[in-house]
Amino acid sequence: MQRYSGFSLVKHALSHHENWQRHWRNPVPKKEYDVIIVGGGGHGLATAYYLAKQHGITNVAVIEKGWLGGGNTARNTTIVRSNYLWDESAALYEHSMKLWEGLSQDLNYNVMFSQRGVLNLGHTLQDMRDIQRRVHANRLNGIDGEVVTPEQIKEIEPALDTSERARYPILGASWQPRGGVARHDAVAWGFARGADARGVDLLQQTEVTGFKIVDGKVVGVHTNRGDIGARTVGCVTAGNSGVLAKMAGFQLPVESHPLQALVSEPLKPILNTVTMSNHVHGYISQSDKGDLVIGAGIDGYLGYGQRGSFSVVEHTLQAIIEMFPMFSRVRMNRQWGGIVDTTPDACPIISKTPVQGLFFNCGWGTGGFKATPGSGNVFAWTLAHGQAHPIAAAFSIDRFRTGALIDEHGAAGVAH
Amino acid sequence: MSASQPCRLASNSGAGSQIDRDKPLSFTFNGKSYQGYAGDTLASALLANGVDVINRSFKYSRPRGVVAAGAEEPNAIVQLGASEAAQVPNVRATQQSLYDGLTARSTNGWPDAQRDMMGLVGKFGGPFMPVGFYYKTFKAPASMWRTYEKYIRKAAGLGRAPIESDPDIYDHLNRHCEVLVIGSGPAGLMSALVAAGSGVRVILCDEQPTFGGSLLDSGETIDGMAASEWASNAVERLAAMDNVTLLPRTTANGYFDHNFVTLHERRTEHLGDTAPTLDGRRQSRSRLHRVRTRHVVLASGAHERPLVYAGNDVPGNLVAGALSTYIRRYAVRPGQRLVLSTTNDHAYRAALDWQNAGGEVVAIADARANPDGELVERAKAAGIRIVTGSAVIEATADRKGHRVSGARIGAIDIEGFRVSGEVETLSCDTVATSGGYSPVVHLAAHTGVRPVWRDDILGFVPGQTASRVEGFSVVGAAAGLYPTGALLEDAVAQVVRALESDGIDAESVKIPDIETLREGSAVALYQVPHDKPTMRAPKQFVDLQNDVTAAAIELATKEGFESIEHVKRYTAMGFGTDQGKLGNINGMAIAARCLGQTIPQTGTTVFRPNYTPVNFGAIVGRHCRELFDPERYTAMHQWHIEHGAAFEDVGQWKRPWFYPQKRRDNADGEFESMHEAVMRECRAVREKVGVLDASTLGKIDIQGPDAREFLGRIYTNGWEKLAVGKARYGLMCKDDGMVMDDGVTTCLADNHFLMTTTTGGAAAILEWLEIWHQTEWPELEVYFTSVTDHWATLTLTGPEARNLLAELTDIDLDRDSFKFMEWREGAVAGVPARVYRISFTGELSFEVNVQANYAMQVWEALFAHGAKYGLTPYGTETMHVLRAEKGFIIVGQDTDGSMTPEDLGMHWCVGYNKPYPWIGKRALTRSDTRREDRKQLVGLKPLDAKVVLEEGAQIVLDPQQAIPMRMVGHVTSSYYSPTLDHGFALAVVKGGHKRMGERVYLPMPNGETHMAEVVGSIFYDPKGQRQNI
Amino acid sequence: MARVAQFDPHPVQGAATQSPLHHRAASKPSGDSRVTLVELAFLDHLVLRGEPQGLAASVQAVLGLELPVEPQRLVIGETGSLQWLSPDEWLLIVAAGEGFRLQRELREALGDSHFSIVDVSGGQTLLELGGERAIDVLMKSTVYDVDPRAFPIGKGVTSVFAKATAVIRRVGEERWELVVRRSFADYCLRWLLDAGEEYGIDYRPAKVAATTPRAAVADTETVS
Amino acid sequence: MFHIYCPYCAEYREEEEFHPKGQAHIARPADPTASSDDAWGDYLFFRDNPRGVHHELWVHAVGCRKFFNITRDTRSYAILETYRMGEQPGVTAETATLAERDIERRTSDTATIQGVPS
Repeated sequence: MQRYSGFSLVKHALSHHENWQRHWRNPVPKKEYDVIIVGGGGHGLATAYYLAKQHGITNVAVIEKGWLGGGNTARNTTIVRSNYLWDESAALYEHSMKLWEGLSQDLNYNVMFSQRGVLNLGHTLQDMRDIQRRVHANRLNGIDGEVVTPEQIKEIEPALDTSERARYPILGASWQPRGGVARHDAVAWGFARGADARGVDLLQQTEVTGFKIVDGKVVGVHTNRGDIGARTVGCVTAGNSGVLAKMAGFQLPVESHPLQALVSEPLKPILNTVTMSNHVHGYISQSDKGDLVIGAGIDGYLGYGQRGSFSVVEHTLQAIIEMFPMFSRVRMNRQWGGIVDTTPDACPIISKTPVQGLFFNCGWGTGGFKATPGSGNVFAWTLAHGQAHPIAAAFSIDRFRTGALIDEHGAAGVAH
Repeated sequence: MSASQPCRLASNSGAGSQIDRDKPLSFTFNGKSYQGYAGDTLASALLANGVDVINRSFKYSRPRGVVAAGAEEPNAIVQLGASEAAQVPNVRATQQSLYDGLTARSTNGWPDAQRDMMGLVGKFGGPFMPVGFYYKTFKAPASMWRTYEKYIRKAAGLGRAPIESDPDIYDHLNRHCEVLVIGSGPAGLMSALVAAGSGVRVILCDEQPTFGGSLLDSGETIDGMAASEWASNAVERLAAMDNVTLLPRTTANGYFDHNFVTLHERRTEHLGDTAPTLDGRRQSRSRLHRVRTRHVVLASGAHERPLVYAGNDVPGNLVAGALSTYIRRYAVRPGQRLVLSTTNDHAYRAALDWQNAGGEVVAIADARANPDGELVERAKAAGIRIVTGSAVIEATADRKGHRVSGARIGAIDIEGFRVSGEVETLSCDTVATSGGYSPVVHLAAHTGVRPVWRDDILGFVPGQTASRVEGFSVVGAAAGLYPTGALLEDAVAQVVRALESDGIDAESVKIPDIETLREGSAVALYQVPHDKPTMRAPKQFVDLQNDVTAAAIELATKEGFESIEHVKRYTAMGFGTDQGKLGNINGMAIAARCLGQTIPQTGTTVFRPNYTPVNFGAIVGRHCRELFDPERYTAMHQWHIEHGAAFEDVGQWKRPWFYPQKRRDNADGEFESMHEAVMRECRAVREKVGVLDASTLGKIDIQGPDAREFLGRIYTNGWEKLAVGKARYGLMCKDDGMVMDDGVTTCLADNHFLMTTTTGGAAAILEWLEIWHQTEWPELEVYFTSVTDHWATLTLTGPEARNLLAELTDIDLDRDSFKFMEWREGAVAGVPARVYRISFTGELSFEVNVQANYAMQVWEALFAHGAKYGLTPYGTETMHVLRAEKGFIIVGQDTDGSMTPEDLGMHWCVGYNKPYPWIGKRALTRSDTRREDRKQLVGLKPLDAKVVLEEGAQIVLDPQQAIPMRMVGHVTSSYYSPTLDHGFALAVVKGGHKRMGERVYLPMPNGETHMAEVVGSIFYDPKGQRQNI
Repeated sequence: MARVAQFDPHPVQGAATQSPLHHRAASKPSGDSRVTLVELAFLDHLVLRGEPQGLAASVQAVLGLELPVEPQRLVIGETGSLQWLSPDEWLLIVAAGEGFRLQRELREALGDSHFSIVDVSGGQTLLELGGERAIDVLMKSTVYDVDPRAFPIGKGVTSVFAKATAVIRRVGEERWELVVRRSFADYCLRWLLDAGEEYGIDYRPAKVAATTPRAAVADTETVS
Repeated sequence: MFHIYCPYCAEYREEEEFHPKGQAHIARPADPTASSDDAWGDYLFFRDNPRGVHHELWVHAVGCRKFFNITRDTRSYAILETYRMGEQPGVTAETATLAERDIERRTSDTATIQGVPS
């Protein structure tokens, strides 16, 4: 793998940048792999990377029906945080956070992980109780966080209206300094480049059309480029997980909904941090390019159209103007939608399935981007060992039958 | 040409249809004053004044000027506004109407765009900043990224947000029509005329101040008149019809499902920095029309596509059509000596207009070998030099790079992508190019219709419409149809067909007479080859706003970014505020060439709303500030305000939280703290009597023979034996067994109940009852009606409650005749009332319910008689303390969607033997709900009586363990009790019901660890005697 | 024993009564208002539910009004107005103090059939919006198509009103009625005044006297 | 922004008046005690999630307050029919026309869409 550095840029400038190598190959599918990962988004690529790097399993294919990182990886608002309420979720997202903290160096690819901090605002007394509960739990779980007052909030993010004027005045917030944002496309590209360099075949424009299952055990997949064999198959297909599960003959407790986001025109730096509010329902940060990146709630109906209803965008911008009245004259450039797979308890599924050798990693709902390295890391371990990574164990499909849900709804009405 | 506006054509030129020379306006750009005319855009006025450099580019900080004349402009981006509050970032000068006193600045450039120092960084740093360079560097050391990032962020961005609040307002208008025509060029006007003639409701919108679109620049004759005259006649006819709404300065920005379109009307942005008042009344600065229409007719026209060549970003490079626009509409000829490079006949109009306006056309480089259309002939006849088989391969700049100084034209081999002959340098100050037209398909793409490439017109057009966009037509240039005669005919046919599909007969419409020019076919050329390879040639820009070059695209494809989406994301092409209107197709063509593919193989382009940016305020409309969200008031709300209540937001309700009083011990009139007020209110209730405005509780009237059966199915406990005149507490679960709501339900008569719900749950519970009734048990005869707002509820509670109420009512309040959990009817303060003896405080309580219009009479009567009993109004905080002392839960505070009735210790409220398998019952026997170590509700008594545990604090059994600690629960409610004189809390603890008397620990952030004893959840009057006095 | 408890909310002696908008003052008079707004407070509002076949005859007999079975229909007669809300739900608005008597008579006429009548008078109020630009104010406020071509006189709908809900009915060429919930009334009024500002809006508070006598009903049927 | 025909109000109304309530035709087991933990879990949480024709329950929340069913294509968002409670759908995945299936080809999310820059 060609090493990237400031020095390499200078060196290549002398040859007019004509000698840069490909980020990844464009291989022809083999007949069989040890592991097939269906879905070439951030989570799937991270899974492949850690399989190769940490478990020495390199005879791996990532099968992607479109382009790498083209699903929710390309469409999210790039927020990274780990201040989840329940122990199980906190362990998973904090595992991810620790990987984020060295990711650019590990991948030799700048994913621009920027620990600008995340504020989760409270506007009602119950909001504040929930915030306190979550922050107390986070601290005892070893996750950074504190409860901050409106005065402290004003110092952290001066653009916020912390006055009493607001319809729902800000009563306080949780503050996770290690949270932040990252450059979403670069995450996919960095993992892809690292996986490719370790021998993983990244098969783009390759669509899985079915699973080859013999005696209840998966032996490969059917694709539009022919059948490909594998002993282990991991599906990491987000919004399309339900469709894949149906191909394998079972149902998942997931529903695919549109989740919308929007950006303003690029502005000179105005926001320091990430601000999220469940109560007035919106979240916002500013990208390095200068755009205000704003997230909305999900649309209530099922949808694979990668678009939602305009009213959701209206409500979101109302919330943003309630929090930041000074942005009234800032202009919205573009909106779009992703397809998120939501579960009844707002927690993911990392699990074996009724088909032996077939595993699913899905149900990340609105919060998958921040989990990318952690999700890939525990899923790689799960695929390599044929059983759940200790952190993943609580995220089995079985919980929907026993009732042992990990209900994050209370902690994350707008989870992102 | 006047000295003050050197590029403005003389008034006798006949040019300048849009400007009013009698209305000169002054404006300021980068601190310097200029003059323009009413009707100018900021861009036309700047060009008239000979201002070349309008901004600096984003990455390389290169000088940039006006390129186009409309929404597609990528370069001429300014910061608008004289005052701080009126700042508008990123305004396209080509779309901003000039007004007197307009103040604008370049968004980039230090100290300004003319003398920019950052340009040095671009000039010398540029070679080290290839596409995607930031992914390859700034990684080490990891701690430095935030520092690098700070500088990157400073350099990025365009304009700045104001830091004061917007003085203007915005609003929305919901519109419904049968035909919405987007765009008022020839196809749009014709469509509107046909639709309007049939009598249906028609809306015609156009982003320009004047309707007519390309007809305003056209030299054509329609029905014997100048095209612009034909257009104004058509508009006059439309304006006279009352079924037609004309919306100029209105851009269709988003096309959503089922023919919902958002239109942004700029009502006052051409009048000043802020919206002027009308007769002293505020009007909205801009307005969003939310349009639902049967049919959308997309007549959005096409954008001319520039060629990509070296030096194409130097001010003085424009798209050809923009020259005609500036000359004909604004009487501005932005230069002297023009070189035109074209692939088609259309662009010849620009050269002819230039020459007619007194400019010199140095040469036309035509990429075609044998151009032979009528316009070509006219140019030849006008003596213009035409160099065939050639193109401008490079524009050269003056020393500062502020203006084009010449054009290098050469013979090119398009197939071979090379310069095939001698290169000649021509001296000029303006280079105009045309690579053909891109239909404006953006809106069509918003609902998922993919554009398809057509080789015959070298552009994407909207794909075949699917059945779901029934009622969608694309007409005119937007459909890739350019000759005026043909597109008018097509528009008429399409609109007639659309109306007929609704059974509406369209009047027959005569298609206007138009001369049709013989036109030669165009040739496909996007990037012009240079005599050096792309990677080594001077920069050839594709996306001017994001400084994306042809070399960047080539490098991206070499690095393995083969999907067009990857190319766009790696290079940032198309991510600007223009969304790649000029550059995207060229970029795709270059990627296709590098990958050895065709354009359709490389990918389509998909656009997302908005077509052009819309300010947040306009999308928010009036749903901001005091109207952001409704405030719900009870009948006593004014009284609460007058008595100094602090309010708590509960859902949308404003509830009195506590009533701080002036401190008696303080002569300065200082008010009590919240703690002091709450302690006082608590004592008043426990010792005397308090009154709470409980009107916000949800109330549902339930009538029908099956009402009782229904209650038994929906509540966990039994209702079959509840007698008329009695009330009972009930718990509601979801079918997963988790508690969702609670409240008291009263039996008013055999078939008649009144259910109360939590304040926040009222609407959801009514819907919950309805969904079960309508979808699962339609056979049950029962009706539900919300009476939340109808009844005001005044809760009198405390040992003196009976004595006070007795003064005001004819109801027999005797404890033996009006028992706990019963209700009576009678008059209270002369007002018919239903009085319930139920208690949420543990004290003797009467809930007085009266029709809300009479509530204040009763409330005031209570206070008129209450002084001698020490009547004290109390708020929700005191209510919380008192109920917690009694161990009464608040759903949503002491529960979180993961608590069963059994977890709450409320087995007494579960009808295990009820015959019907009520909602939630099955889940109570699932394996997880049977676990012994579930979190269960308990009381906590802090060992230190003065400590009030923090709500949300986590509970551990071993305070010495290392982090991560094993947490066994948390505090859900915690208060100081003036009655008990110590802190106390409710909490959920794993296996808590079996931990009575155990000690638990609560580690705090400051290092302190509180200790508490697990106790029962009832702290006060455990036998419940006080409510029965 | 009674199957349903009936309750006359009005005091026998008359009592101070307050509309939900009692605290809002009239707008400053202006000569060129093109929108007018007035609260018609203290009317009696009843929600009637049941199957139309069972109700129609009794409704006709007691109220002298045809039960509108066509969706969105509003019938106005001497007794008051009766509006379709859903296939089994109607809103009856009658003069102040009349509601209880009519409810009793209806109940008597309807006998044993399954129906419900609920007094919601305290829970909502009625605003009359008029003037040549009333329609623009409505277009700012509701997503429903209020164009006279789509909304003839005698139509009424329940729809979104700003961020609340309202029953919207057209009772004259330029006369509209809005039924809003008590707790949202202040918000709705503020919204209307804001929306109407540019057209000049003339708001007059409730005209009705501040006391409402109890209707002449002998005794109330109560539970004991 | 859907335009939804309410089968009770008998006219098209704006999406803002409605709420989606999940998959239609989910019947509560008649005898829950007889259903296994697995079966009960299926009833509570496992739903169809088709990319294509879907039958869903909606309520005309700000309107007649009636629940009713919609058959809708989750790719194109085309509403194929609405029908009252207790009625069965007239359009199913099997009967959806070829034209509807054709939508998949044109609206597949594998193709290119602009996303967030940062």
